[in-house]
Amino acid sequence: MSISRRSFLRNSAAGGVALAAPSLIANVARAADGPIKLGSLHDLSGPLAATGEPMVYATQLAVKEINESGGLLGREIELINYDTQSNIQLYSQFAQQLAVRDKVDVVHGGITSASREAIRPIFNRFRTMYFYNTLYEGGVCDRNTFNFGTTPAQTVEKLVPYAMDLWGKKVYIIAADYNYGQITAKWMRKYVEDNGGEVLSTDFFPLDVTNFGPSISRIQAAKPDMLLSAMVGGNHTAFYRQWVAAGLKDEIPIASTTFGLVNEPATLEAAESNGVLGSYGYFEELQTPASKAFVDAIKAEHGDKTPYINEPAAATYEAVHLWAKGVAIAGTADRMPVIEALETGLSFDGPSGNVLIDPITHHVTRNAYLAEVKDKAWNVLETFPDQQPLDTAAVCDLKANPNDTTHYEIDI
Amino acid sequence: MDIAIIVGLDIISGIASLLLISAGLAVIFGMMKIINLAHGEFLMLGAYTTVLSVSAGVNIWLAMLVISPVVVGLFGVIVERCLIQFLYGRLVDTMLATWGLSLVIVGATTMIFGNTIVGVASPLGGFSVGQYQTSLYTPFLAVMAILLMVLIWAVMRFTRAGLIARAVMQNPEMAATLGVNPAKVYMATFGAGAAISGLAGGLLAPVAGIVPTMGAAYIAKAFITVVGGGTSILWGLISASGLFGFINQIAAFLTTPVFGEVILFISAVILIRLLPLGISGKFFKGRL
Amino acid sequence: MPKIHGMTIALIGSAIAAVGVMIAPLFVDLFQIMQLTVFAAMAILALSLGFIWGYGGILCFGQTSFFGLGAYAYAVAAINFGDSTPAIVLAIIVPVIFAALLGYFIIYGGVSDVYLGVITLTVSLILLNLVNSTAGDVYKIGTARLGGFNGIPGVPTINMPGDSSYILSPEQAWILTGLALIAVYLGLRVLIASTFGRVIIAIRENETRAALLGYDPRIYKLLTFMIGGAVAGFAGALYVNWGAFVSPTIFALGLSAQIIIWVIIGGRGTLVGPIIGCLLVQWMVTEIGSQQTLDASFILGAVLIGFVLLVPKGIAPTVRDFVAARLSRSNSDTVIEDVKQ
Amino acid sequence: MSVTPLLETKNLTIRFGGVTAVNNVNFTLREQELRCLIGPNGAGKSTFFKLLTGQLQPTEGHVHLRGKDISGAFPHQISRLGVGIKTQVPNVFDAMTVEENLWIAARQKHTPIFSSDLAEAIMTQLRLTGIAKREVGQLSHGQRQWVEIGTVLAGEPDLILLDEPAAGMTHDEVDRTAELILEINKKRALVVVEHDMQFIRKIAKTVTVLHQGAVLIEEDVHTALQDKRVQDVYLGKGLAV
Repeated sequence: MSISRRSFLRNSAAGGVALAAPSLIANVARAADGPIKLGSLHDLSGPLAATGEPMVYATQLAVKEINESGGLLGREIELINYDTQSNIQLYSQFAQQLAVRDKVDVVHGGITSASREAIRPIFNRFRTMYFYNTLYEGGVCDRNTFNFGTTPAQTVEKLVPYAMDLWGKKVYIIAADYNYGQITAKWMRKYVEDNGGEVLSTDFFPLDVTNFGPSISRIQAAKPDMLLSAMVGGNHTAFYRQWVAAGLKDEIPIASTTFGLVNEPATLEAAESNGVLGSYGYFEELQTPASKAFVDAIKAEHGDKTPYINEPAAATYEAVHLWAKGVAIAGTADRMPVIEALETGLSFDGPSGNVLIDPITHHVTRNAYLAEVKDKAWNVLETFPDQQPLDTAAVCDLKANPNDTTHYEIDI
Repeated sequence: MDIAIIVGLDIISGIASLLLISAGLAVIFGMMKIINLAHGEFLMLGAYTTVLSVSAGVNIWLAMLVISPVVVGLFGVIVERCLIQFLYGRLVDTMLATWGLSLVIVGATTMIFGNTIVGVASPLGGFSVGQYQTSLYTPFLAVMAILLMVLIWAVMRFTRAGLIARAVMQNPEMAATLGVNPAKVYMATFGAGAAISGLAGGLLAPVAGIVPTMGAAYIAKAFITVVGGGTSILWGLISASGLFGFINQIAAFLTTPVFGEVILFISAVILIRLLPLGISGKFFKGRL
Repeated sequence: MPKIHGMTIALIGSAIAAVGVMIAPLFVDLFQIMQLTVFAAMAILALSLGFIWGYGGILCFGQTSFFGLGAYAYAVAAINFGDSTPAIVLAIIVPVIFAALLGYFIIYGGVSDVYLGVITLTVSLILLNLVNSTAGDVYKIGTARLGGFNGIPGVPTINMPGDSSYILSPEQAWILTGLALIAVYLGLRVLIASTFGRVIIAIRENETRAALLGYDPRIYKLLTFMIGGAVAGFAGALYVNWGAFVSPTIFALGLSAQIIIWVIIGGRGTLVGPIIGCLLVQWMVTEIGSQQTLDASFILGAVLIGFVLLVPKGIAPTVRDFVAARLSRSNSDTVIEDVKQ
Repeated sequence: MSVTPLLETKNLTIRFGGVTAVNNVNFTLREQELRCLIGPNGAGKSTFFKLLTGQLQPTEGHVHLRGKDISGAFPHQISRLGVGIKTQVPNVFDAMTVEENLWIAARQKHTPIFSSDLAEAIMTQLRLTGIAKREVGQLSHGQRQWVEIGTVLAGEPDLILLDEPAAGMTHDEVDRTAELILEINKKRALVVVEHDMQFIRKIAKTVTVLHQGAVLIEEDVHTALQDKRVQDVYLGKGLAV
């Protein structure tokens, strides 16, 4: 797998010579032959590296597969990958580098919503197609952007009623104190109330909180039947450990939309994580042939060092393949034809099942899975096929407003 | 009533964890008047040492209480010899060098062990106070914090090393004329500070999220606590941890963790404004 | 006392640099122009700390507070007014007011040294926490949603004063930012050569003596702190203008530490030093991100350690001393004068 | 009836914890008077100076300058009222040149150009012209003392406090310092703290002896130095009451 550092094809004609050059530079000067270029922007160092690493591996695998099967339109795909070092400024810098200097045909990347919002306008400005493949709060409405991760309507909607049937109606919500956590918490509340339950309280935690003692006491004081969690990141893992250490795991069970994203089932003791319910668009443990092949291929490449292969990894893999399919159908890697090809409702059978592009929202209809942690791994209990991105669909119609680029906060 | 006990326990645990995460930094700041910005990474190394020892089959208590402090203490001595000793008297340069060191440690740990690592479970169960449950590990941490304070006090008060340490704290030049070799004292101090951080890291291992970047969550709080306390190692540390831990936990319980965090910071700002040399600069001048 | 040699060199150098800024778009490609733009904005931030720390002796660990406030003030104002000119003015005024309040609180309270550092650092962490928790639609100023952790996307970039429909092209934004850097440099340079500058250096050297000579150290320090806040806020506005985006990580510990690193690597007590340090570190961080052989943090950390050990004074003073030594050997009458540390 | 004295302290007292460093001192100085202040180590001389210049705040009592109560004022305010001090440990701007040190001191009251001229004149008077461009941090202790005296003169104060001006100086330098003090005294009042009795004899008319923070005696120089109590204090004997 070659990771090219940067383009050596410097196109001198496109270097903005005139001082009064128009601010929107149409990215037309791409070489018609030579490789098709795919840019990748993920954090490979710093706190977000644990999420970024499997996404890069999945990208590399997809590119390798396409190249080994003869490339795209007879051309090879060149992967240009930058480490954004968990630093927003570097997202902007490398996004400009990919769009303006490397002149890539497409970019896959971005992990947090903040990083996506930093780079999305850059790709719009420089007319570079963009795929965002992490699960997120929903609401991005942008014809230049395709969102492959699940949104709350796809997973929370399944998780909440399932858990409430199992455990009871009184729910306590804990979530990371940023947009994803806050919006997910709103969806949790909605689905709890839709299913006749009651939310006792909602607590938000900054990402650097490490001592959860007082919050655990508050939760106990409220006496919920269950806990819904959207906690995020390495520090928040401590919540589960302190929860278990207090002996509460068997008293008040937990369902989560984020537990397991950075490998919690494997890094926690079985006793600490058994019985936690989670819902994602993909689990490494899925036993379908496509899933097994995907996991085996990554493990073959990275051996013991392979991280947990999570939904963002699968979504990235599927996104790269679907983009390639769009290019093949369009007969060119140029942006608009590929977007139009994808908007015909292309689909791809990936490790998570069938993934279908929704032309109205540029999100995907995909399977959702519900699983329970058992002995340091996920045990997939339920499959909910073909979940539509209904949350974003409530606010976004790119057919009617093709020039919309808003990130909507969905009113619930 | 039960809730009062539980909240009381939370406050004690908040204070104890501030004490533990700040103690190593306080020893180094109090004795050497330098700020070790790789302190968070020393904690992380302590946690990693415990985790790796346990997965290699070592008893968890042995790993936490012996192996972690020894390993990180030795690491501290190496760091002092190879880096810190060239920078004495240069507070800011030391901060930069130790910031660089922290990045190196995070990077090296990631390259060697990856982004995640299998943790260790809490070796103690929970217990009930009325209808509330809490972890036995919480009071255990508090006991360890108290023992650590007593240990530091006893060493400073009764041993020859402690006497020398106090002399160096008061007046390094004077101590040098009495035949004490400050270089050795500093090396030992840095090693001891690192060992304490290693111990704290080991103790946190069962209740913390263990990732290479975990140190970042602790360094700011430890830094603020130590500076808020001032240069008297023991009393400054105890008073600042007590004050900040109390305010933080009460606010977090009554309102939200965000507010708990913000109010901790605000009280630190006000405290330093009122006592520009830290608490101990005002009330415990010249004491341990 | 006038510093003829140093000031002349600074003026000539600035003039050359200004010409370089103007003609750069003819020689380098668009991406490099944009990269240079953000580097220049950051270099202005470096200058702000280089000034208050190197000359005023105020070690502020939270210079990001002013940078971030400037950035947010610009973003909010630009979204509300749809015109960048008042937004830039606000990006300077808001941090200055904040610096005045905070500076009064700290400096008139007699807080100094590492204690001052901790207060400023803590204040930046408070801002980080507060801005982070402004997700949700109730947190908006006028039409601008603060957006919490996700930040504010799509911030209008700089337009020609008086014509909000004429948006500057990337090349023009670069020329603006590059010239702004030179202007800030020269402005601070002149300020340092003035009586005010002499006095703040005197206060840095010996606060007691300055007070015993009749200078009130507090007001001078406060003014220095406020000027630093203004420059940092201005840098924040230019930074937002570059990325059209601002998020709360702008207040985080990482950036605070980086600013200090720029100044130390470049050299304290000079103005060229922080600029050099900033450009060098930024360039290095970017280069590191283009490779995946070694962990980025590892490389950056190792370089920092190497610098502290091998070039303790920083680049600019080391080069200056070297040149001065060479010159005095060849011509003992020539004196390269600069403000000494 | 009487003219307002230049400086007057009333019951001036400062305590640090249990220690009374300056105890109920009533001290009066006329315009253009030259007074020597002596006393063994720890007698409170430097602390007394710090109280006069606002570096310390009195626990009790007051300081009046030309009848104006200045107790509690900041050092820079007192300085602007015309009080200059050379401290015991030289307080100078190390990273600046001699010339710059004097210029900054003069600049507080004067225009830049006049300040340069004044600095020039003082350097000539103090024989510092040869080292005008040297950084003060690189100079010897004696030279730094001269620079500090220069900065005090450049502030053109009416009252100059000199804390051990002859300490660490060679014999010749001590003589020159004595001459200089007498020269300065033609225009300005001085209070000089010194241990060197030879030096005191050269310059003093009236001396005030401090002991354990309090005024022991205030006499003309010969009477004072022969006083039994003063000799006992200097020899370290307890004070016979």
